Amino acid sequence: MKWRELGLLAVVIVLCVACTMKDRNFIDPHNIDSILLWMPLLLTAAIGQFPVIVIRGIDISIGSIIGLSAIAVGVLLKSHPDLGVPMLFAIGATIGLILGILNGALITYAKIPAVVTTIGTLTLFRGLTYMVCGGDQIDASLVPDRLTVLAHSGITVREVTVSWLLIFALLLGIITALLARFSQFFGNVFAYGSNPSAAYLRGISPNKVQMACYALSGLTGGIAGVMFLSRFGNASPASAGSGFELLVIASVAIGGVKITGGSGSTLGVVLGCALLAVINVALVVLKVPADYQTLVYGLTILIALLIDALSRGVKKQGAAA
Amino acid sequence: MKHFSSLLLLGALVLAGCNSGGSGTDTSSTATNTGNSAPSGDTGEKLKVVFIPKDTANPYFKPVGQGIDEAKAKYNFDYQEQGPATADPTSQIPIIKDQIQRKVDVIVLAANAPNTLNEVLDDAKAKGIIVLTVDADLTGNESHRAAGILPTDFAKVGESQLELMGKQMNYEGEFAILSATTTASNQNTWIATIKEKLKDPKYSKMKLVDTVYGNDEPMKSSTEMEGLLTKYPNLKGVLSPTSVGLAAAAQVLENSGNYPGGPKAKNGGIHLTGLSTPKQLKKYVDKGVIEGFQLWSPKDMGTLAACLGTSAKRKKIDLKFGTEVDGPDGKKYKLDDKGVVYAGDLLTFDKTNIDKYDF
Amino acid sequence: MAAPALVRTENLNVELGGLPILKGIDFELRAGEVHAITGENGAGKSTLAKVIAGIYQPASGSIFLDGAAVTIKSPGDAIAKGIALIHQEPLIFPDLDVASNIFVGRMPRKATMVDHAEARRRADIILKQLGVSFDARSDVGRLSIAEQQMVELATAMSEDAIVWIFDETTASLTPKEVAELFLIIQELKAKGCAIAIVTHHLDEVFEIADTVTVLRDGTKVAERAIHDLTQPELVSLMVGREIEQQHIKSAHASPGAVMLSVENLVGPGYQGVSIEVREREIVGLAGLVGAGRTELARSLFGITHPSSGVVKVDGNAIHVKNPQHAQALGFAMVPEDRQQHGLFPNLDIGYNASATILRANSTVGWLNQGKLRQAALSILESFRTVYRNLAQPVSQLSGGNQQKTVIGRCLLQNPKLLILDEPTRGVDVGARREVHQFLRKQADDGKAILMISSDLPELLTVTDRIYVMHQGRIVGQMPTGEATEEKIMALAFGGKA
Amino acid sequence: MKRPEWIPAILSIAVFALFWYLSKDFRDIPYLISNTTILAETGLMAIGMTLIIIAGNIDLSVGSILVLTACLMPKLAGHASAPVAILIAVLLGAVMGGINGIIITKAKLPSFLVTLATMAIYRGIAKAMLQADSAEVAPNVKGLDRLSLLGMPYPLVIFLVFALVIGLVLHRKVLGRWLFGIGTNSEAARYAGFPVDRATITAFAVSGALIGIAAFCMDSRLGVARPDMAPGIELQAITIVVAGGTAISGGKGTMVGTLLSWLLMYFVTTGMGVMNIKAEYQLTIIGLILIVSVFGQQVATSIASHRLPKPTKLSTKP
Repeated sequence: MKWRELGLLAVVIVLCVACTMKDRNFIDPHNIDSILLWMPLLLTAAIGQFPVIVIRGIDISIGSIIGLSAIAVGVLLKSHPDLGVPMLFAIGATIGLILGILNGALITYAKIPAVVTTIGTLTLFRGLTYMVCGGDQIDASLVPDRLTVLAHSGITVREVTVSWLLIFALLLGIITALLARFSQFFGNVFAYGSNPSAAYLRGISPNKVQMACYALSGLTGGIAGVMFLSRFGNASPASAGSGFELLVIASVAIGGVKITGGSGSTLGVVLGCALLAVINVALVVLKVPADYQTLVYGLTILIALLIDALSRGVKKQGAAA
Repeated sequence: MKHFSSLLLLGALVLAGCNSGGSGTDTSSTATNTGNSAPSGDTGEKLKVVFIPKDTANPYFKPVGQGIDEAKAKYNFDYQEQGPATADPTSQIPIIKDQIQRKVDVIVLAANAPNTLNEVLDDAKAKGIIVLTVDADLTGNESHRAAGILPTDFAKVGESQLELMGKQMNYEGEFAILSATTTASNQNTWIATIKEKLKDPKYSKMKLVDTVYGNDEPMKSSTEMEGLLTKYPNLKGVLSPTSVGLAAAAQVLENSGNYPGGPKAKNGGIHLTGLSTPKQLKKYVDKGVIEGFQLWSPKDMGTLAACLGTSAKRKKIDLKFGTEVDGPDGKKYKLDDKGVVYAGDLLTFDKTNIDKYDF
Repeated sequence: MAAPALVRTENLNVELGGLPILKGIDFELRAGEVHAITGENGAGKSTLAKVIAGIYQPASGSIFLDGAAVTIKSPGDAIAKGIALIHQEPLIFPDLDVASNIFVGRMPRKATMVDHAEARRRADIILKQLGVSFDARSDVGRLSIAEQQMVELATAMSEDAIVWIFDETTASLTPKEVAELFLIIQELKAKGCAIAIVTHHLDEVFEIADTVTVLRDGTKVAERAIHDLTQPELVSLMVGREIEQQHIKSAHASPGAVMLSVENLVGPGYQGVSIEVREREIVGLAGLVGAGRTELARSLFGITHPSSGVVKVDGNAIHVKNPQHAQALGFAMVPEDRQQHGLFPNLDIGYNASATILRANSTVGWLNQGKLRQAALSILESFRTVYRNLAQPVSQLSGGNQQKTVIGRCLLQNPKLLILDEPTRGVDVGARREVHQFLRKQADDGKAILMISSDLPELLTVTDRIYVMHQGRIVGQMPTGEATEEKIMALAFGGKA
Repeated sequence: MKRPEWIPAILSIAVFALFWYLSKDFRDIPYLISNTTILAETGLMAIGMTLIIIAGNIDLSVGSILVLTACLMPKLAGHASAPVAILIAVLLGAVMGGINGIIITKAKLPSFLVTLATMAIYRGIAKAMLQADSAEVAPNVKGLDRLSLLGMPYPLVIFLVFALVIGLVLHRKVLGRWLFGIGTNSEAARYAGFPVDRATITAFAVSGALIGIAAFCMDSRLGVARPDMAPGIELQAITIVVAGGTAISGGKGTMVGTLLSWLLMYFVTTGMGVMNIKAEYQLTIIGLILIVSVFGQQVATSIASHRLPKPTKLSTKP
């Protein structure tokens, strides 16, 4: 664990302690459940966004990928109500993968900047989402219990349930962390993010790296879409995944993945998600009035950013002395 | 290549959409000029009616549109639905402008905000367009529309909801409200009524402990519902007068198992009720997570809107505030002194009747 | 010379953006040979290297490797074929450690998993052979440029390259580091590798090369064994004319008043520095990379701030707040790192040449575009900069012309004090001479010039007085007339003059 | 053909011709002129965003600045005259934009993250202040969109005037030059003596001031301001700027491009609107247009520059 992650962990812990001191309910098992349930969707999508940010890219379309995957899988459940859970996830992942590949192709081969491409596909995929379902919402009755059960059962320790969804997301995180450390591919990703032209001159194919990263982001977005159905039990083409892009990017950036590329860690991403989960649930359980929640949320993020900037400054001075 | 061809396909679809829209536009353009002179009845000039829901994705408005659509033969009009992608206070303005330009005769509008549309609605009125609001009225700005059609008497909704909640929780214990946004005016009206009615001795043992807002977002609504379960261990009931909130609350409650008869029910479990379409919640009623909930018939509201709008345009009726007018079923409907008319009664859905409804 | 050609090109033609860059090049690189490729900037030296390393594809012609015709599809392909290109700017990944840098894209694996321990072990072995002071775990972003260059060498060694091409590798190295590099090259040669060095440093050519190929305007002018050639002959082959290498004398008998005086300045990377620069004087600042020269210059220009000490301009103590303030005081600075700090690469030449004089050529903020254009044209003209038109992106110019643009921009300010940090790095012989003469003319016109350079002959050619820095301190000063390379080096290494 | 703006220009003409042919409701020049009032507000935001993006930054909080200014202006201005109200709106916007710029430059944080936070903060303040209320606009400042000058509604005139003025600032003033340099290479800009921080803050503040004007127009048009208005308008503004050829990486772009792109978006949205094309199709088409416009300009630029050698740039293909 490096400086950066330690600092973030400290912020999360301090925030939790402060919230608990304010209101004992914060460490109520129900509330911990709520925090833990807040994470899996975001974490899954953030894990895919992580390598994208590392290669100096961005995938803003992730919210719409989540939405399209959730709605498409829901529509499929209409005609095939008996599809098994692994199959549902596989289908969602495939849909996401295809969308991710489309993003990747536009960025890699058409050479359209990632921000532009994914702002474009953000609206494009959202439009497709409406078309896939004809504007109808996916009712709860279409979403089978075997899928929703994943959100509220899992491993229970002292009344706190770590849901299967979170376990799945954490597993994805662990796999990513291992890959980041032990796979040639992720080595190439970090090298490419650190210095793209040098990576090319060292024989790393920029096209392959970019395609793979965006495809991966789409893939995890697709999985997150199925998780959306599992967690909420229904989905509407307007709201499914809408606005998630900012949460996902914020959690990756807060998690210490350098927005200018080249560095970052999976653990940081997990902690970034945890920080956002804690803030969002704390707003509710500490009874922050609804009209003030947006403001408090924004201020908390800004303060977290400023603390980070400050600690960077201190570190730099320490290094110079 | 696959992706590119699907994109092409998409383009073709879109163009097809353009064409049908275009031809619809060309069929009747003289209605506004000649329609008024001769009361030719419903067999005369075909009118153009457009319905603008709060947003295109809200399933609640599907049956409203159906109600209008099914009346189009009877009242001889062309029907189109055109909603914004997002339900925000300003997103309907350009759409209303477009309809004015398209020279429609009747606009049926579910306004996203009571006060942002005044100017553009005045423009519509000036062009002779009949603007009827449905579902949500322009409270405080009634003069900017011809009439407001509410699905039911909203003054009674709060009371009915409280009564249903009370009956479920045996008129005693703590309950909370999970609403839409803090600015949602219908919900705010109902909540105000509920608070007022709670003073009634009948409800003296019921205590409203909190009102929270899920912003009609699934994630926020779920987190708020979970928060309620955490914050109020003695909670006996949750009332969510909004369909997104109620669906999210139902899923959270099912997950927690703490509903009446549920696997983890404490002190009889938490009762959940609110407002939603039956189709959305059928699953939870079947499982017993929700005993009963309410809604009116959105379709009837649509049919009434079609009737009143076209009749008023053809000058067969005068939508004067405080008068009675003929409705689609031969019944008389009374416009109150603000021009509000109610389409029907509140329906209560439970295990016994939910299968009868398909909206 | 009878050794077989490891690499051979035949009638090689290369076009970039539709323009011919190399025309009909026949080039041979033999095992156990150090082959210098030399020529002026823009002659096509680097392009030839890049074609062999798979970065550019030839328009026509063939490349033979060990006698067999090959196509080198990409840099990766070149690496796989045993060809290593050591770049002028070290190709490093600042966020990764040394071992990951060395084995990037081909980390050693154990059962499909990357074996970091093995990578570090192997890296350390190579680093030991190179005799460097850092190890495989070091953060590459924190190494000096010379050390980063060593990482690149280590990379090529780990690839077991048999063909080594050094592209201006010595440009950012100190003489000592160059000497070390040459030892390594000798070892490679002894092992039977084929080595090409792309350079325009003639000393280096004569010191290390066995053979030299001279390019001019994309064509091969000559290929000679080094002992058949003298330095003046080589120069005339390169430029097509003779160039003198003598001290450029001041037109004045003595310098003017003290313009800048620094007393006991302490700041990031330097301590207790006291220097003076007079009007009509060119003062050199010698020392090793990392001796604190650049850091001092940055403080003088207001980019960093000294913690104590006094800076006086024309006798008045001042605190330079930021570069704008420095400019207002009459300072101008040519930064060391042209790409990072000097150029606006995607913007046009006109912009780059006039960026410092925007405010001077505007009325209440509105630009006088005609005047700006005139100024840019005149300064580029007086420097004999080669370009097509002002609207051309500056990134399309050669390194030397880019540098002329940056220096020209500084002179347009008409500064009282000109601070130059490695002003002729990557600039070819002819252009370098032009720059030197130009600087002298500026000094003669009354400017004070402070010039940092790691190129000792340059300092000896152009300056009037030389300070030497070592580990952040001034360790000596001398009039250029009394200075020799040996004296300066001794001081720079911390010895006595 | 050297200027890639001809792509949005041609697309505008094509879209205009298409809808002219398809829809009789579109075949109405007075309507096309009068209907600009809404998108003119977004256009004002796009002008400022052009400066910010050229300087290598982004401002995601512009929608929130718009809403907070729109909500605060009626409160602060009360029944003051229109010029006073405009001044207040401009100042409010400039301060909010300036705060963004100050945090970004002084804390050296990426603008993307800072404005992500201030996006929530500014809208959060509006929500906390008004709660379920709306801010009523004084009658004397209402109805600007109904007044016209030279046959054009005021908001359009204001938008065009500022596009021209800020365009001149960008292309003819020192500040504009600085912004291009900063967006290309902020370190080199520092060495060249540009006031990097000050220029960056100025860009954000100018953008904020323009948003203030947009907020005034919006207040005047709606007669009321609510904290939940105009969600997602920031993305619309960014889309206009980027589709107009301004490079998201900074250092490249023109005001003409933004203006043409605005025209393109106007024709597309108006045409689709009067044809009652479904909202979801509209979304899809706008996404496609963004990609097509940027891709087209990319291709055009690379064709135009193909004749020039690029020795310092690595090309992956021969």
